Amino acid sequence: MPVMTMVEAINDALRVEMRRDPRVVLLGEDVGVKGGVFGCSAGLWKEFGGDRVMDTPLSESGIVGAAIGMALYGLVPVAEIQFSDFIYPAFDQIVSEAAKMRYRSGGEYTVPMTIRTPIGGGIRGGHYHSQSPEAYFAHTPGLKVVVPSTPSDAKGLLLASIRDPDPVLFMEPKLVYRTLKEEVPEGEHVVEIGKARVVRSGKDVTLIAWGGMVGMCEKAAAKCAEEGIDCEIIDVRTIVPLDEATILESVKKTGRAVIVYEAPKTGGFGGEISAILAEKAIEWLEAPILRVTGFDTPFPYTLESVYLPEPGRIREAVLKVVRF
Amino acid sequence: MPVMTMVEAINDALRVEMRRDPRVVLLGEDVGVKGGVFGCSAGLWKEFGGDRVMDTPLSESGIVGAAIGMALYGLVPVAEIQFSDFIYPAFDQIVSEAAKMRYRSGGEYTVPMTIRTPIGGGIRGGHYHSQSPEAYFAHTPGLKVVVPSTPSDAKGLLLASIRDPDPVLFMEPKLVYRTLKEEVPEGEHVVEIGKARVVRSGKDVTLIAWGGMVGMCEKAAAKCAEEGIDCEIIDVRTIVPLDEATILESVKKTGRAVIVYEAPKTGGFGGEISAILAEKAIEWLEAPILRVTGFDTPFPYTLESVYLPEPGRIREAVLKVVRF
Amino acid sequence: MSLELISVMGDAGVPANTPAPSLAPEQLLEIYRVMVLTRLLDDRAMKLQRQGRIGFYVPALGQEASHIGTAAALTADDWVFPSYRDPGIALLRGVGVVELLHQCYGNSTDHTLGRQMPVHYSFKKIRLVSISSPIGTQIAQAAGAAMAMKIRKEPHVAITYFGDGSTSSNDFHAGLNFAGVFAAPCIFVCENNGWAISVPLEGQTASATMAAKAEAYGMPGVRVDGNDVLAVYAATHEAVERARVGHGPTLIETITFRMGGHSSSDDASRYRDPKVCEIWAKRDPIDRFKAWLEGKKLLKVAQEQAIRDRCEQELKEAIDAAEKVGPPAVSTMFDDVYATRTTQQDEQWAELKDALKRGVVAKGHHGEFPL
Amino acid sequence: MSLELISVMGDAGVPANTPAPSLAPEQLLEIYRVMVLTRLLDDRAMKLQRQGRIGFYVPALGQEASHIGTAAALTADDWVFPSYRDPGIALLRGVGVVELLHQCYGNSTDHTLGRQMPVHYSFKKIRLVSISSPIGTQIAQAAGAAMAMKIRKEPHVAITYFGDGSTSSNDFHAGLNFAGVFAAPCIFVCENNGWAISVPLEGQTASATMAAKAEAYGMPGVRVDGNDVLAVYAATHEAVERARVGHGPTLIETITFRMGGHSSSDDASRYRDPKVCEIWAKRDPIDRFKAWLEGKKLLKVAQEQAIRDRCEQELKEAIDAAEKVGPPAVSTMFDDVYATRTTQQDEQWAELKDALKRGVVAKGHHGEFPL
Ligand SMILES: Cc1ncc(C[n+]2csc(CCOP(=O)(O)OP(=O)(O)O)c2C)c(N)n1
Ligand SMILES: Cc1ncc(C[n+]2csc(CCOP(=O)(O)OP(=O)(O)O)c2C)c(N)n1
Ligand SMILES: [Mg+2]
Ligand SMILES: [Mg+2]
Repeated sequence: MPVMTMVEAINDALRVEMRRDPRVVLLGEDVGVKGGVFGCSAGLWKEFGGDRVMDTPLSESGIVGAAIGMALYGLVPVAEIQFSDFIYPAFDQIVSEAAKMRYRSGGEYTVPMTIRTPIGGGIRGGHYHSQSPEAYFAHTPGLKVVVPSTPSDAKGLLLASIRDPDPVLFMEPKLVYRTLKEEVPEGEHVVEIGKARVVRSGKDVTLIAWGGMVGMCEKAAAKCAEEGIDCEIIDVRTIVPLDEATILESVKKTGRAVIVYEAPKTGGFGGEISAILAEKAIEWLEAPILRVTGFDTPFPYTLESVYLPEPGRIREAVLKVVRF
Repeated sequence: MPVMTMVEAINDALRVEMRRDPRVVLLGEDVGVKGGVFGCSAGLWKEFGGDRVMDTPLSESGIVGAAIGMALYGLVPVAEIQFSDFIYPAFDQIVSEAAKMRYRSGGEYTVPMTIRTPIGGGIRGGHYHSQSPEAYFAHTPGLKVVVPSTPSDAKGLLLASIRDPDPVLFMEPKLVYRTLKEEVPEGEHVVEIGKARVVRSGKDVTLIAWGGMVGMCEKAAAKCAEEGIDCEIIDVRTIVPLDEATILESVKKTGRAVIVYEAPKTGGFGGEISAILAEKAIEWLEAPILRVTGFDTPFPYTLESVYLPEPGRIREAVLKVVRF
Repeated sequence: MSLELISVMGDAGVPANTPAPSLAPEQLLEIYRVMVLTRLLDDRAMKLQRQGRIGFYVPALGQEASHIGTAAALTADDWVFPSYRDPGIALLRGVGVVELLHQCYGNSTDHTLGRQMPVHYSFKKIRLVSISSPIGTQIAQAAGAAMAMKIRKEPHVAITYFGDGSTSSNDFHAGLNFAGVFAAPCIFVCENNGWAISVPLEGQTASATMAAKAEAYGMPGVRVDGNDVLAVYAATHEAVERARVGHGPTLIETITFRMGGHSSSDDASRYRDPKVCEIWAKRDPIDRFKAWLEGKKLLKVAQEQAIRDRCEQELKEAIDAAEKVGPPAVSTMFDDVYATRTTQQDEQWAELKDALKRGVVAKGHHGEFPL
Repeated sequence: MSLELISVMGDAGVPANTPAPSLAPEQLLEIYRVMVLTRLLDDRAMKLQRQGRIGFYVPALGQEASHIGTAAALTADDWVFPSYRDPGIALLRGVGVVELLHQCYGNSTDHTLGRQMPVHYSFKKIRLVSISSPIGTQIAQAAGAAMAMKIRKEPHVAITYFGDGSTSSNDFHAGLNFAGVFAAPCIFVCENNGWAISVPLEGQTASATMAAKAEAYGMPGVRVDGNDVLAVYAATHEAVERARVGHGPTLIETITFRMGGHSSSDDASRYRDPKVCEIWAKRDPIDRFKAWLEGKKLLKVAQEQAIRDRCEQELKEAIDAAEKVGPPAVSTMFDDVYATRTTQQDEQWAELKDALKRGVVAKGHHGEFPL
């Protein structure tokens, strides 16, 4: 199997699917000739031409609005929003339109569209190139929200997202984009949406994370292992629909949960996971549910590395719940 | 003291503050000559003229963007978004700009702006005139989010919001707009932002709610009282900043919590409250933390009354935690 | 940019400047019938709303030519992205009044299952895309559908309708800009009825006309007498022909007037002088079309009465039918959010169903809905 | 809408058609100095970025006339809402290079405390509003500030800068529309440099020009040679005069060219032919202004060299100064989110501070930041 970065795996997924399904089109700012600012669509404009890989005007509302129209008409659009920090001008089209189209039309009109967008820190991008806005979208029935944490999952989940009959927001952690390499199956490789991944099994505490924070948890778990603490790590993978069963099973086993996410603590999606545990697993809990998160501030530029949850802070939380 | 509906109390607050502070201006769709589609600004255009009460073009992005510019320049704008369901075209200006201006300018530039907008069900408005999107905004550091549940609080909190040095999203529950009447102090009447209200004290279980759901909790509590269950009710009042202390104190006392909100369950702000309890009060909890909420669907038209949490469903949850 | 108002029938002050489109007599009469039916539906629906039999309504009164005349210039393969004030388009494309009324009643026969407020129709069978309340969103979607038609090399067009107020929206700008850049076969119809709820035209834009906005997107803009159904047809026909052969989009401004309130919730007398309506009443699009048809000897008095009678009958039967049907089952609330329900939805429905069955939810509230 | 290009100096193919503005020699030389300083800063900052000494940079290369010439037509009381490609405005208004560099280094002397990426300046003392990355947002804000000036009956103007790509944004539409409707004293400067990252002008709009978009908002639109600093000044001066006396907004399109990459992260050779830059190099705004000044005997060779030397010296000292300063204290991360910290923030900071003090966070990561 070829070894790929996440950027390469995404590029591969797009190519595989565009070759397979002529209805698939890409659109977005700089996705064509330039191949995307991160190179995720490199080479595709050349292979598939301007009718299937469209550089658009600078309007996220237009990109998503047009993609919805294309999807209604029968194409399978994959729209790129250059940074998730710039998705807000399209918020109305996503939340009011894409997410509600099937419902409001009695199932007649559907929007099988994927919106790809980079999220999170890792590139010294300050608060306008580092946000992790998954919680905004997770609170929007009708929308699916997928966040891969490895190259292989990125390919498999992206193929599943493009083929999904509902609109999917596919969020790509910049922290992983080029830092992690792994073997990625060639050609067909689909990872089912709605299934969490047990990254590491352990018995003392469950670490729950997604995207760039999965790697941080792995580092923390390695450190904890040295200290005799056995962490289980769950990569949520799809925020919506959420695989509650896998999370509940793990926490019922370990009795302890630490949830890790990059977004500001208040209102982050980890709160929802905690609430689910507090509703459905409270009898199994032997300690408070802790969250290791970004802070209740915009994402800073210079202080980025302090803002981002890292293994040290995660380990601290693990120690707290284990020693509780 | 005069008896007022919430609409009248809001109107009164606007008038009081516009008379007191010449920097206060109103802007929005139909807020002027018509006085707002719900009448909240009735009579103000006549009293203060078109320079201070501005009917704007149909653009929420323009309304909030212009209000930010006015605030930067030294005015104190109160913008109305006709329904919170239509706030999304302004999402970028709110989240990227108003909320981050003080931070990114090192405290030099501030946006003392209030955005008023009706939320929630109660008018048979279907999914585009009934949403409760407070969770989206609560996850946005730099923004305050206020939701009154009574006419008197509406006046007091609106005056506090307009005078607040930070941008405040002031969400008005349509369910209460004209249904609840109470005495409201004349003239000056400020209710501090950041303090929850104990609506009813009780010892068996804590009901936590805001906006239109506070009244539902009161009805449920009355019913429970007949059955010998003593509910404490907390009206959160300000979602951000959240008065954790009052909530924690209550739950530590009762050992049981039921959180009630209208928005879809997944990702709603009640999840955050539950997570706070699971982090800070787990030793005091004698039962799972339950949530009685809207469902994970868009808000329906015909089935509105089934979608909205009502006393029966709240009582069910109370019974569950009490009998746990 | 020519600001000349396209007119076929002429009007006080506006000379006719465009020949009548070549439409067969039966086509003309069919357009007339749909205009009358739309008018009668409008009138009855507003009454039903006042009687509390439906929850809400948006009158199209006075704008029948504007939306029906434009839509008449399309073929059945073309896609329509309407606004909430265009019920006649569905009727013209063959949907029965009864289907509109099921939707207005939000009952279980409504194929959108009572999920939206009245007048927010959706009919895939006639390529009429689900109408939503947020202003302007359909404009960018129509541009996207038209881009897809072009990508697929299909000779169809997308047409989208919106009001003067909607030209201020984000998606007006995005939609016209995308259509311009991609030379997409999209027809943008701005129904300029002078008002956006209580805000008059001059409060909406400082542009001399709405048609002039086309230049900003590199497309032709035309102004047409929106109460002259033949002028509206002619202008649209030309735009559609251009679009079909790859010459890109057009912005059509139909100058018309909102004779009623904004909706059943609105009282226009609070913000506008009713006298202005009197002027526009003289330009009534149905009266003018009737006079024109009569002048051409295409419509006789008896025939006109027969059309009206038929419409009234259809309407009466439709209301009777719609009122017979009960509300949708509660279980449908969880359908169609996703292609398949999530485990969270399954769980929520199971709990709700159980509570409803046991009757523990507040009395009188839910009794009326079947599970 | 006149599409004639306003030109003072003339250029190959473009005849001069506008008299030189009446500016005193010292004003002209000051503009020249700021243009040179901006150019030198640009050059050095791109090198600093490549050396890894600053994290990011956005070159203004080739656009010095466009943003400095427009800003020169303002008075100190006017408000500026710039984009990220306009560093010369701050310099022209008296901010020292060192202040810009502190920001680019994101150090503790940067009064915005290293919170934003480089070139996102904010200087309240010169009424230059905090620059953000999201495209277009400043346009609606400038319209609002101008509305406030009008409401307060103050004779100031707001000016806002944005690129050709930004004309596609929601807030371009909203901002110009609001300014038009409220006749606000706002100057909209579209710096048309031909590119939005990799997307060329024709991929952005089908409009013949950007200036033509003004008509859609009922305001005058003018096109000016953006590499002719005097033409740019003249066009802005006229617009400002109109605005000050209550005649409302103007859209100015400056035709210029982005000589460099979009930013330090971009490699333009991947999508555009470098040859096109050669043509524009001959239209270099500094060379042309220099030639003009020399022709008018307002600038001698020695004087020019002295200006450059002074700029180089200022730059060198500024870099030295900025590099001496350490990063901001970690505690500042929680400041200025709200006027006063929330209890949640207090708690988060207390925990973080404790962890940092105890050194339990991953090694090498945080050592560099003071608490
Ligand atoms: C984004 C958004 N903002 C506000 C509203 C509330 N609203 C509904 S219709 C309307 C006026 C629309 O005016 P216009 O576009 O002229 O259409 P008309 O009603 O005149 O047909 C407004 C403000 C809305 N539906 N969506
Ligand atoms: C809303 C938004 N979308 C996308 C981006 C990413 N982006 C940054 S600059 C830019 C191009 C801007 O082009 P233009 O307006 O012409 O300005 P120029 O860079 O040429 O000065 C893009 C797409 C952004 N910053 N904000
Ligand atoms: Mg209108
Ligand atoms: Mg540009």
